[in-house]
Amino acid sequence: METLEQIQARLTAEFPAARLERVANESAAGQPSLVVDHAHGQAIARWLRDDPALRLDYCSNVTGVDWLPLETSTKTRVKKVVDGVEKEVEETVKSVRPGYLEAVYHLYSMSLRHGPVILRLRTADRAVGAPVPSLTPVWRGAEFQEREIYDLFGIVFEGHPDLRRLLMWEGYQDHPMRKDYAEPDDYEYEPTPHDEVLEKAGKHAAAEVRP
Amino acid sequence: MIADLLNGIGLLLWRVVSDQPDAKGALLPVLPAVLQPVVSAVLSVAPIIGVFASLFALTTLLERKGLGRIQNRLGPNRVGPFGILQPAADGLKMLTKEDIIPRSADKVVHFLAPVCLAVPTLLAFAVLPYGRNLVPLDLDAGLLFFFAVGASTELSIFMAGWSSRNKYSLLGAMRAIAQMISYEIPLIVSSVTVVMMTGTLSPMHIVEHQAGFIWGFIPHWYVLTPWGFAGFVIFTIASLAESNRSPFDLPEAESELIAGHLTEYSGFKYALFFLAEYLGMFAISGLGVTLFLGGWHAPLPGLEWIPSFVWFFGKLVSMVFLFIWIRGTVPRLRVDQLLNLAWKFLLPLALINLVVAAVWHFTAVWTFPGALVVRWLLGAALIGGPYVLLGSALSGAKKNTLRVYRYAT
Amino acid sequence: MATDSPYLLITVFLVAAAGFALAPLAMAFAWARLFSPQKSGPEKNAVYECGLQSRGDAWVRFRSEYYLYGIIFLIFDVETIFLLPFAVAFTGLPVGAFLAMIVFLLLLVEGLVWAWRKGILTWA
Amino acid sequence: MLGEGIIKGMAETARNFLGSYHDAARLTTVEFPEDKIPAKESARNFPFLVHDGEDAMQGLRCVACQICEKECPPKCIFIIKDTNKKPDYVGKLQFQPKVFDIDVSVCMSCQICVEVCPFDAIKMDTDFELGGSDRFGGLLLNKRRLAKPNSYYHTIHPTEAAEVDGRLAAEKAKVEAKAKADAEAKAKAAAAAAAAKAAAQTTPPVVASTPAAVVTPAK
Amino acid sequence: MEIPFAILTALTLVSALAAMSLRNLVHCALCLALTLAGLAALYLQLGAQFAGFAQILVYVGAVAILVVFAILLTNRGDQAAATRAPARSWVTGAGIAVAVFAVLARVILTSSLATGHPMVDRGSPTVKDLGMQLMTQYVLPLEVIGLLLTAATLGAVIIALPEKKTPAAAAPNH
Amino acid sequence: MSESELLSAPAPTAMNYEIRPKPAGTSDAEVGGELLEVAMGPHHPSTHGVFRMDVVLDGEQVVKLKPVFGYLHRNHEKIAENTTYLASMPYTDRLDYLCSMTNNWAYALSVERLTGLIPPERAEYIRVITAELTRLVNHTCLIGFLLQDMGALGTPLMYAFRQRELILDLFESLSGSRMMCNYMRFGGCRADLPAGWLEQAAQVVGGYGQFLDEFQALISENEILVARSQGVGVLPAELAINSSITGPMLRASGVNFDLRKADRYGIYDRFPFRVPLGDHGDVYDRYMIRLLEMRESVKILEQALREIPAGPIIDPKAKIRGFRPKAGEAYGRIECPKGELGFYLISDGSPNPYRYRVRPPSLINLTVLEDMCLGQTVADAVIILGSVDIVLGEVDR
Amino acid sequence: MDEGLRNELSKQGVFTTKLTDLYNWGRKNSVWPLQFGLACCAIEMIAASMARYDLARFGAEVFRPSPRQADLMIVAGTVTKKMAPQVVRLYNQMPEPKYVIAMGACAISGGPFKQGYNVLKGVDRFIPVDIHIPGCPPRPEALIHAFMLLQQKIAAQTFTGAGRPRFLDPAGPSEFPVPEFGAHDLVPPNNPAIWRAPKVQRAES
Repeated sequence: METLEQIQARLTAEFPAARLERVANESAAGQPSLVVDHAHGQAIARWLRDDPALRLDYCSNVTGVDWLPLETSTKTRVKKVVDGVEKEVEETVKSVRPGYLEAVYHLYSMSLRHGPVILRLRTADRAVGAPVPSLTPVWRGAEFQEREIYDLFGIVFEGHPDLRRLLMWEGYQDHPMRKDYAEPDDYEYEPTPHDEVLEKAGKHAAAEVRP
Repeated sequence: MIADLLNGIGLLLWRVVSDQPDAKGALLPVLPAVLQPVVSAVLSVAPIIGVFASLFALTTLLERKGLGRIQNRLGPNRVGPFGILQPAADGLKMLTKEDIIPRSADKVVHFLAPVCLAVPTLLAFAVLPYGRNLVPLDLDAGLLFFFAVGASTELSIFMAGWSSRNKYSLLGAMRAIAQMISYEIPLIVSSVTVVMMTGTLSPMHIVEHQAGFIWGFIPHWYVLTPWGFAGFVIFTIASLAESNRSPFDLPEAESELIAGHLTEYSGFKYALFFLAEYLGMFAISGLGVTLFLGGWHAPLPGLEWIPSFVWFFGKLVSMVFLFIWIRGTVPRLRVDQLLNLAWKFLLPLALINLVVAAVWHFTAVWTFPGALVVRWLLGAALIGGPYVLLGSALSGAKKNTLRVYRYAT
Repeated sequence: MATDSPYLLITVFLVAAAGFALAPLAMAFAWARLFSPQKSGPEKNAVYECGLQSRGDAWVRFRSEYYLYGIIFLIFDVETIFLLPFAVAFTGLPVGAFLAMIVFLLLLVEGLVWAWRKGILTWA
Repeated sequence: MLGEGIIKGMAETARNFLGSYHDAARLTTVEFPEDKIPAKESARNFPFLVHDGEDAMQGLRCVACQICEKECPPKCIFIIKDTNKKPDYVGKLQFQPKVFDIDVSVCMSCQICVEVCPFDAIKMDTDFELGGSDRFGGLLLNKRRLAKPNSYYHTIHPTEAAEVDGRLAAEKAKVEAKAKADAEAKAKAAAAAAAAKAAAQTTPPVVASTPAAVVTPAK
Repeated sequence: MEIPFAILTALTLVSALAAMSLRNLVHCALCLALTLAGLAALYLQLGAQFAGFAQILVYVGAVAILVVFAILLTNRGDQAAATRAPARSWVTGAGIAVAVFAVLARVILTSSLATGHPMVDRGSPTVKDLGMQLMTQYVLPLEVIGLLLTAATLGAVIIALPEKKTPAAAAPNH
Repeated sequence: MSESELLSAPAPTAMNYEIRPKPAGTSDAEVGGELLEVAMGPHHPSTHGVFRMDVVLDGEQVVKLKPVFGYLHRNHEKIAENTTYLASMPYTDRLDYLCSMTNNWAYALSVERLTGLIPPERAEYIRVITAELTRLVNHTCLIGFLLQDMGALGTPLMYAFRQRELILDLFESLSGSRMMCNYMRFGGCRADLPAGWLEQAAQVVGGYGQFLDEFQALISENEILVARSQGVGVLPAELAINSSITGPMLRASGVNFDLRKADRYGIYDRFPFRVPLGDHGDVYDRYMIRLLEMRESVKILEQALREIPAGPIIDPKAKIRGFRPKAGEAYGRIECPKGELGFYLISDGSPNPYRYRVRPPSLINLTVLEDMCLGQTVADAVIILGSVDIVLGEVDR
Repeated sequence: MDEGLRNELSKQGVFTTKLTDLYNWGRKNSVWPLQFGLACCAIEMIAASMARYDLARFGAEVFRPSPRQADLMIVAGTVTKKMAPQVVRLYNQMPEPKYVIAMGACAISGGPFKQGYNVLKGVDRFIPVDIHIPGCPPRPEALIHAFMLLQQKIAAQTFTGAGRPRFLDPAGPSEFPVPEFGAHDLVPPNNPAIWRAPKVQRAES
């Protein structure tokens, strides 16, 4: 199979307006991925599916990821004039990468037996209801998985034929797979609580009179 | 007086056991004349209800144990010795269980349905000959009586399903009616062959016609003739369906309709359905025994000393065991296949069987040596051909075949 | 053996069977009255539907594929009514009478075959 | 397709029916309360705490390191350290648990506590008849209910227990040998210090270090 | 003889009335079945065994079912019977009733019962007698009945056949 | 459609939620009846757990079917993200609770992809053996349940479970637990085979062929089974591929795709097994493909039990505690008995995975449930669902 | 039946004509479970009714698919919040007398999944549980053991008086409130009428 760089090059040739970004992967698996912009998401997906060299007819895995805003601090040595003397000083630069939600698609080819090509669709921010284009019209296998992402992360897939909650009940308001989701406090009493459970139980217990 | 009474009872029992005629005659004269007809009727009715109710209890246990054995396990064996009290415990529990009637149900019909099912089912037992001299009611049109009361159970299943006002129940009830009406025709037509041969609708006379042995050892049962065998097979299949037994248990198809028409029944009403279903199975098996298996006749010449009712019940239990065995083996049909089987296979076959029976009858004039074998083969060919043709048409219409699979390496 | 009217026996049987069916129901009712109080409730007496609250009514205008079967059944049921007396008399009848019956049956079978060909006996 | 398949199937069920009367493979029922399927050697159900010697509380191998508590996936172990130390099998002073609770109504029998325990103190029991009507009283096992003697460990997991005992004995021997050498080397110098230490200690050393009599495994 | 007759008649009449007047159509059908069964019992009481049982087999076992099917097919289960029938059908109904009554009356009046001729008591006829008569004397009517039944099958099916059974709609769905 | 035809066929151009088969007789105006809305599940004998199908019926015919999930959604992914890598291993047992060994393997494989641990050869053999035994357990139980759905009262299921117990005995003596094995570790396996295990396994495997013969005799040629399942619930190959169907269900539709061949993960390239393929994609094919796959599994097992080498069972670099993969992500997948089971892990360098995702084959295989059921009867819907082979622990996670 | 029954009872040394014993005997020997599996434990529950363990020996293989005919609800597996209303409703729809066995860690307390947002922390928050079986999943033998415990419990129940079970008490509730789906959790999260958090202090052993 072509490498992701080659695919990206061909994609850029095919869709000059598309913004594509390659995401490296440091792990031993070394599977890099490609961030695709919303406007071309479906078109690129369709192209990937139908391109005779790729034939990525099989969308294996679709999932969401919640990326919290990330505060990174980098130390740089800068030259500064301190007390009139130019010195090299270490300085910490804090940068905050804004949070976003992401839908990740693992694509394979059943007919050519290669893969994966990993696509990522990112929302602009972590707001509930932030949209990305749905790829269900391209691969029907994404139908339930996108619904699940909508349910658990709150990403809205535009163009999904039947976007309802999949796992939680209708009327449920939270998106529990988000990193900042707070569970309902329903540990009234647990015999062997742990850390936060213990804390919760303690709060409940405080209300009751203990012998 | 009391001594006479006891004497009469003793004589009655003795006459029953020893196959003597007029068993009731032993007791009745002892009683005042006013009571005689009623007591006579009670003496016929009470044992039937008693015997079959206990047979029901026994059969549920045997079925559970038998299915257990088929499935490599023991089955109920803890309640009482060998689990023999299991039905008693079940019955006791059912009696004391709360009875829930759904709020939206049609309460009167809901209540009447099990009763309306149980009563005709029990009535069917009136005309079966249980032994040489044990026929509660020898009606000239006995067979017709049997079919008539059998036909009137169909509505009660509909009543059960419809009145529950439950979706599964309604589906189950519709299935039940369709199934029972469809299989009633093959059931009757397959019995008609026997009527043709015996020239009577009285079950007692039908059994009497099957007395004796061919060549001294082969019993003269109709199941051993080509038309009788075919008729018996059709009859058995149809009676499985009439009694809603697997593979025709669609009305209460557990995996599809929860419990079908029984879904909303609890407590003893449910038990009553259960009871009626088993009684229906006994009745129809009893009819099968009467029509095709020689009724109360012994299977071998030397065995006539055993009381005739033993043979009858032995054959009945064997039929019931066959039903259980089938239940332990086969999956369930789908409703369209069920109807196809009835209308496109069993009914034509049963009609053709009438012709086979007629041929058997008209060729009885043949007297050349080996005529019996020739007639037998002729009959077998006449019914076997259509069987193969209709059978292939039935499965071939949908191109149902065993398949060969290919492999990728 | 029953020289008296057969209907007496049937009547007694009918009564006994009804008693047999009703007696345990009465016992169960008495038990519930005396010891184990019936407890109904809105949820308990609601229609069962797989643990959910039932939506819609079960009593709908039911599309019954079975209706056509019902019609054909009726015809054949009537046919059996004629078949039975014929069968009883069969042994005393000449071949001609049998052929007459065959003609009668064939007429009905023709109806069946027609229905079959017409697809009436094909589900849905 | 004319009924042979059904007849074949019925022959098969008949074979099983008849076979159930003479063939053990066709009557596989083990009548539970009377007959029991022997527990496999590696079988696991809920954890227990191994103790050496007679006194369960004194002989617990657990040193309240709380690793199992931390690693337990469903978080069903709860430990409070006792500030009093007691000597372990090699005579080294170790913490002991003041509270050691396992909530078996939560435990998922995964054995990770056993895997992570560096002291061979927690092992898996094979007892499963723990059902009862008391959820909180009956299923929250405290230290006393959890403690079971090493001999019990040997009866349920003979091979593993023998291996553990061997390892512990070897370790102990090593430590003892080292201690002996140390003692010989520093005999004189250490004598005074040891005496002072012994005097300072509030609790007298308990001989809890000898492992229970080693039961030789069956195989 | 009198008391059973009275009971059966009462049962039949009451259930017939109920069949006409109950609000729920399925209840009506069930009552109709009871009426038919009561009629069968009356036949039996008159010694017509075959007719009585045949009545149960055909009417309770088949006709009642067909009626139930028809009701379910056309009505919701809990719907009350249709509102008052239009006046025209009342007229037709009354006309038919009168006609039927007239036929019955004529039959009864010309029967031996009314004409005072003594009944020939040949014992209750057995099914065998029926069969012999049917296959010898009444063979032609039998064949006509066969024809009639076939025609009835065709007619009923054609009427009941839903119009959707066009070839296009009946095409397989895969 | 043959394989070559399929592979040379042009890719479907527009997929097409819309090209669902139109139900026959959807009858708007016809004399027919009103539609009956029936919920099948969550408490229903044939939904294999707490699955629910909202079915709209016209008489007996299904005109609409919507699956409803979540009744067993027990937050596996969330829990896994809050706990260490190792602690998730026993939770994977409870995903597809019939096949804990393959779940373990899929997870271990993904973590190995993430970290570069390499299981030693003996561990790979043990993995193949346990995975194929799991496949036997799963397929055996599935056909038992399928026949139960078809109304065979218990007998096939009993025989299936009789055979399952033999394999569970093996699992128990290997891992300590019958169902929840929690046996594999990152870079190998937890415990070595106990003494005599291989012989016992060889005996069980040796008897499996006979069991399959008996099962075949019991039911495979049964006219009722054939009539019930042939031509029912047909799934065309194109739709199957586009809907990401995997496992026996895909192969029953004639697509030659088996991860054991396609990915050659573990040491599957050493086993010359064959992949049975169906031509009709109906319930009968799905049933038979599973039976045939079991025979192939028996062959793999016989070879593996013969060839298994001695040696260590875990990568010496593997750590039980304090396991922190470096930041990155990995997706690992294996052919579990139900299809492609994948684990997608994102590590941020901490002891807990940042994102932990299970690709559940049973859930995705249900995508086409409605397409297969439309126009069929209720009874068909039940067996079509049965033939999909779902386990709710995995569907809802 | 009476004769054999008496034999059976006398064999057990309980010769008695007391109604209570007969009643309890009938109940305890005919416990039909509801065919109701939730998760992993359901497989072991099925296994318990299969050939090797054969729950049928106790007459309990009659798994009824409809709650109307069932006596025993074996809550076998994780009860999620989405499923909890259905469980309670099914329990309500069973006729008295009825029993509940909470099989496995999840049913008792939420078990390993109790940290999950959609998992009910013990089915006894909504319905009264007779027997708890710990284990994940409990072995089939453990279920049979619990079943026998249930039988003992039934056998010990009195017919009148203060100790009588809830269903024999005319004042006892006929059904339990079904929780509803809220925006974040079930409403109410437990049924205070039957579930009291016990004030058990951790045993300082």
